[in-house]
Amino acid sequence: MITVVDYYVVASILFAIGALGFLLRKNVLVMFMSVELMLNSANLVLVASAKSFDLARGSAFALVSVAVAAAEVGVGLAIIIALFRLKATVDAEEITNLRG
Amino acid sequence: MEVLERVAFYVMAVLAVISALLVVVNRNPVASAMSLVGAFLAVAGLYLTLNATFLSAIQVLVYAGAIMVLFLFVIMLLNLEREPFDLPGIGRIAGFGLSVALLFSLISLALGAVARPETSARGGSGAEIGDVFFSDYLFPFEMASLLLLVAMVGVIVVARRRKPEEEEEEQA
Amino acid sequence: MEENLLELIILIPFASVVVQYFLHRVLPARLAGLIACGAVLVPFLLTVVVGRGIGAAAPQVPAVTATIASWLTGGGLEVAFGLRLDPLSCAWTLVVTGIGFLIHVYSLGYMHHDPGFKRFFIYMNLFIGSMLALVLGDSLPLLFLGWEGVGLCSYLLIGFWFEDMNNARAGQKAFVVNRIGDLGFLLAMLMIFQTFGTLDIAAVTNGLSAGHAQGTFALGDARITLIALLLFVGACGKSAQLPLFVWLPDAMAGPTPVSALIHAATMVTAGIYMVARFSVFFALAPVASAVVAIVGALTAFVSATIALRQRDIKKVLAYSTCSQLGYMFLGLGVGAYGAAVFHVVTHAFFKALLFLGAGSVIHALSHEQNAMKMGGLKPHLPRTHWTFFVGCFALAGIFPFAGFFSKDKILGEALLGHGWLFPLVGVLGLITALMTAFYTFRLYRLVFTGPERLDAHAKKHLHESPATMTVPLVILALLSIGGGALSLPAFAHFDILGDYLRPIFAPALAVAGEAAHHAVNVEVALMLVSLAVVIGGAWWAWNRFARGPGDQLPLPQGGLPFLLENKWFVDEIYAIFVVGPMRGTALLAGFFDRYVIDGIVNGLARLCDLCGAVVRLLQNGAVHTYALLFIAGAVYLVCSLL
Amino acid sequence: MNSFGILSLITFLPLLGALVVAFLPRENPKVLRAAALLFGLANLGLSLLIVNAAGTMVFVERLHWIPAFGVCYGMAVDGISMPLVILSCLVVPIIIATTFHVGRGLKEYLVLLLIMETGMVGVFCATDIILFYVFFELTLVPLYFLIGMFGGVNRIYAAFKFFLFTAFGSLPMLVAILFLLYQHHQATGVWSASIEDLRALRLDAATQNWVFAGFALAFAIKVPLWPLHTWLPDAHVQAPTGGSIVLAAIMLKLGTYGFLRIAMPLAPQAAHSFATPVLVLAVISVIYGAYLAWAQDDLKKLVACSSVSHMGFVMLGLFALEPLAARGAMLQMLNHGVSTGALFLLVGCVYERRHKRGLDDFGGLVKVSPALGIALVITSLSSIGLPGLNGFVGELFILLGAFKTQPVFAILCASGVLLGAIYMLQMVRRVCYGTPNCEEAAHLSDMSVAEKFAFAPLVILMFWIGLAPGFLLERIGPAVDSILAALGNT
Repeated sequence: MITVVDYYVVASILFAIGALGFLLRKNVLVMFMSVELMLNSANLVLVASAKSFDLARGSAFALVSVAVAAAEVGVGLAIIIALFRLKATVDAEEITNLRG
Repeated sequence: MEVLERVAFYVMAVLAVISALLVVVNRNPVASAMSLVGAFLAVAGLYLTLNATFLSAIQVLVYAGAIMVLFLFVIMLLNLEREPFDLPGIGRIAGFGLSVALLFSLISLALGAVARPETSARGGSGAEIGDVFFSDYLFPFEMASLLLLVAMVGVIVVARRRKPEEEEEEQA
Repeated sequence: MEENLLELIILIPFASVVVQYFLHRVLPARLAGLIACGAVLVPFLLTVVVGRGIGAAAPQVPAVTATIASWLTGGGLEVAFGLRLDPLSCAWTLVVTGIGFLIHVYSLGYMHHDPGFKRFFIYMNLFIGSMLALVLGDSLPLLFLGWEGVGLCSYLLIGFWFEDMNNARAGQKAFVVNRIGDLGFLLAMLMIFQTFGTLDIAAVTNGLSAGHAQGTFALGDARITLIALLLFVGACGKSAQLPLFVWLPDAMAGPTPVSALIHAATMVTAGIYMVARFSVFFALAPVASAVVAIVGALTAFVSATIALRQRDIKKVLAYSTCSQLGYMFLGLGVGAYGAAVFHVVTHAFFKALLFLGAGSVIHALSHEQNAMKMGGLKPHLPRTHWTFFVGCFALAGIFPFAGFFSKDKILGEALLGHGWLFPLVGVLGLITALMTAFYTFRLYRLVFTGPERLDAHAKKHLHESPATMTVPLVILALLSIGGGALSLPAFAHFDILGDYLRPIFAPALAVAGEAAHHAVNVEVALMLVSLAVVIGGAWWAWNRFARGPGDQLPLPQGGLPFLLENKWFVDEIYAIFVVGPMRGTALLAGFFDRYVIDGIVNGLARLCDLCGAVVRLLQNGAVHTYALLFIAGAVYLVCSLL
Repeated sequence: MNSFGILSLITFLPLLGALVVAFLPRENPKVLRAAALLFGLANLGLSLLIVNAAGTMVFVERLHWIPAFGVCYGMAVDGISMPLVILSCLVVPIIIATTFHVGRGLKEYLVLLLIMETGMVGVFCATDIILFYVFFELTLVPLYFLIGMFGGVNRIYAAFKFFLFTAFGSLPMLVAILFLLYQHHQATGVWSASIEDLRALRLDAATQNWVFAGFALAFAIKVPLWPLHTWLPDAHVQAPTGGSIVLAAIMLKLGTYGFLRIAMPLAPQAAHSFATPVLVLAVISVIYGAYLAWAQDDLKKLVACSSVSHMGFVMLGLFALEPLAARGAMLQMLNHGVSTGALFLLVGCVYERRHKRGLDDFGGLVKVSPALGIALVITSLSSIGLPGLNGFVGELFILLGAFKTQPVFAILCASGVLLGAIYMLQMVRRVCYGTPNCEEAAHLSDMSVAEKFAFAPLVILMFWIGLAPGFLLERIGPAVDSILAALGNT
């Protein structure tokens, strides 16, 4: 029997992989993709949990989250483009303009 | 039926994990992006096993369709090359360790969860979600649309190419 | 009616100041001068009118009072601009306005060519007004107002020719040294208010007399003694007594009429006035009285010794003034209040005369002040000469000039007093009398007789002064001759001034016990002794300086003359032991503030900065670092949920 | 409950003026100045309407502001606030009338000044402690910008120092205020921030000590009491003339006013138990400030240090807890405002002409520019407490009163009178007397008509307070007496 716990485990693994990607990769784009992975895992937990309560509502939450993610990706990619114009690189370790 | 469900879940789960790993491991950004599509599709499949059919469709449309296309466009636009390999530094080792720690702590947290009976009154069909959105959650729904609008404007402003004279002005 | 006239006495000079100040562009100089003179003459006449009525006024101390306006009220304090003309203040007012008028007239001539002519008369009238506030004020704050007001005028007039920084410095010195005394006065005022709950002078002195009668204040009461001593500190500052006399000689930097009016005849006697006014306090405080007598005698002696060696004509007179003021305090200290006041009056006559005479000489010699560069002026300045000559006799105290009577009264009271102290200070006074006669005639000889030692520059414009200057000299000379008649020795039974002042000093004398009447022959013998001493001194100097300075020095070279030449090094002692340490403290405070207190303040700021710098290392701009910390936090959170 | 009234008008008219000036074109300085001056003078005229406030609070206004916590918009004046309000309204037009060399920033300068006026008047009128706090802090911001934007070479340092010092004091005060509100709620079950209500609280001694300490820190920094004074010379030296005048004439009074109006009545027992330590600091301020002034070679710094000394005197008057001394303290606040304000005005005048401020950069000023020199002499004399001028009256009252309750401190402070004469007179001597020290010093223009007109009211005040303080005493007296009575002064 597949229970919600199984979904949690999968989501956990996805989340950890996302974190791994964010921490290890230097390419801003790939880091950004890792963030999307983590978002997806969170959504998965949301929907899996909703099965025990009200799936329609849970899906609605997840949908809003998807909308936010879409907006975020748009803005994030725009910033990456602008940054690339400025620094001609997408290496996160070279982009340290905001240091104190 | 039971078995089928089980098989579907495991296939999708393994697919998702493998694709996710590929995203992280691939040094070519395009390959990473393609692996990400795989991961998104696998998650969509997982949604299907949860009966969240509408969400699953949206996942395919928005993530695998729109967002990934956006990523690919940007990758092409920036004309990125393969990321060169370099030896792991202290930061990376620590990052790897932390991720592993995160993995184990999350899994143990997940395993500790109690599975409640699946007693959802409503399903995840488009009609049911529509009901929710156009009654209780009208305001968040409208806000989401507003957010997308604002993001759109923002993206245009941030990413557009400035005219030389504008740039001079900004620098002054 | 009398009240209104009394108000006018003090308001006229102030009104004149205001008029002259605001119309100084419009008024012609001559008119301004006349207004100024009138503003002193009218109060004099008014005082004569009002003062005549005092005698019959009341059984107690006869007085006319008036209140111009309220001043400080509230919180249990009630002080008005109240005036009180009683015999003591009347005597002073007459001297101030009378001599003041003569000196104003004299100044018309003396300051004639000075560009600051109008300014001079504004200051002078302001001074007269302040001095009148001092003597007529019925409360301590008003007395203090006058006290500081005259100090201010003195400051302004000493620094009248302020282009020369030395003059400005002398003015500042006068003000600051006076302020030391004023601090004593102020503290005395505080103590009086605390003790008596009022600042009205009459109420305070009556309260003390009554308190003594009821046994509240015993003879020698510590509190009263302290008040008396503090008052005397104030008097020391204003009246240039040891150790605060250093400012007076420097004050000669001002125009000579100022020296005559302020630094000889009137302002410097304010201390005497105050002690006389509060005579009951001193009578009840034998210790304070003794201090007054000793300080007076020492000042008289020390200043006289310095005067022996001075070359500047005005400096000689300045030290002489200190010395004579010392006499007056000596008189106050031994309880001869009436005699002290008498000496104030006669001293005002002859010292004003001498200063004005000196001014006339200086004027004639185009501002030459060094007596060593004078000599043989007798034929050139006839009127100045004979009036100065009269002044010398009066100052030396030779019968029958005014100085003789007043000085002798003081010396008599001292020498014949009881105990060991009074005769001791009396002897000191006698020695001073000898020196006084000596330096007076030394000065006369140096200036008017012997060979001419003038600079060519001074000689060119040598001329007798105009009538505006000589007429006041003549009047003052007459007063110096006949002034002694105001208060003849006891056996002559003719004592106008003494009788007039008797009600004022009655309470004090009642406390201290009426001075014993001495046998006529004792008094006469004493007079002869002192006269002999004085004439001896005069004779010595007369012969010694017959032909100018000669070897210039009446005493052999050596330690003592060197000491006298340098005025006992008092200024230097002050510089090293008072001014230096205070200035040092100031610099130290500046250093402390800058480096210690501000150091701590800036140090704290720097500490915060340092903490910031350490924490700032975390914000290195690298996303990975932030993510690492972030995920570490997430791990921690998750683990804590387990 | 009265609604909006005259006090609000006086408080907010300058703000309106600031708004108007902000919208005028910056190209025409004359119009800017004229508009600001108009508002300043109109406000001065209005402020004269409250001149009869005496023993009790009048012109009361009260509107709910934050009802949940009993916070009101409460305004009223009595004999203590009235003179300070009028002085604030007087000082601002004087500054505007004499401001010429600011340059392009004139508009901002005027706007900041007018905002400043709103803050200052508001502090003195507020009867609600939260409102008081708001206005108290409001004064900080414009002055910070005045110093930071228009100051001398080291202005940023000075502005920061000033701001941090005062903000450092304000926070404990806010805590104390909130604590008091809470205590009042605990005691009565009703929220109220009215000073009147809070005065009725009966706190135990230890609590009072903490409350008092919280307030005292804020106010002592403003006064400023030694050793919290070092921001003052820096702020004064760097501030533009107008800033210095406002700072000296009004801002420092916020500290002493706060002690009298807030700290002492709200913690009466603590006021008694803290009297000795505060007086020790006051005496140190008087003497140390005087010595400090003596050590200075810069005109502005000298005057600033003399402020420390004079304000120490005011503190002596306040903490002697005696009716005469309290009257004296109030008078001395005004006197210091008038005299030191005038001194800064004059220093500003000379600085504009000579662009130097050293004591030895002048010489013979009385001869070179007589009106300026005479004004400086008169003001200095007023500052050292010459009888007949204003300084004396205040000092005498303080000393007479303080000598009754605190004789030792009174005697020590009296010696400050002596030191005052020393440093002031040597300043006058070096600047006004002698001969000009250099060619530039020999050709300084005299006071302009505008400067004379601006200065005249201050001189008139010096003589008026010095010769006829009765008018003020009648109004101040009952007000301070009622506060002292509430302190249970026996």
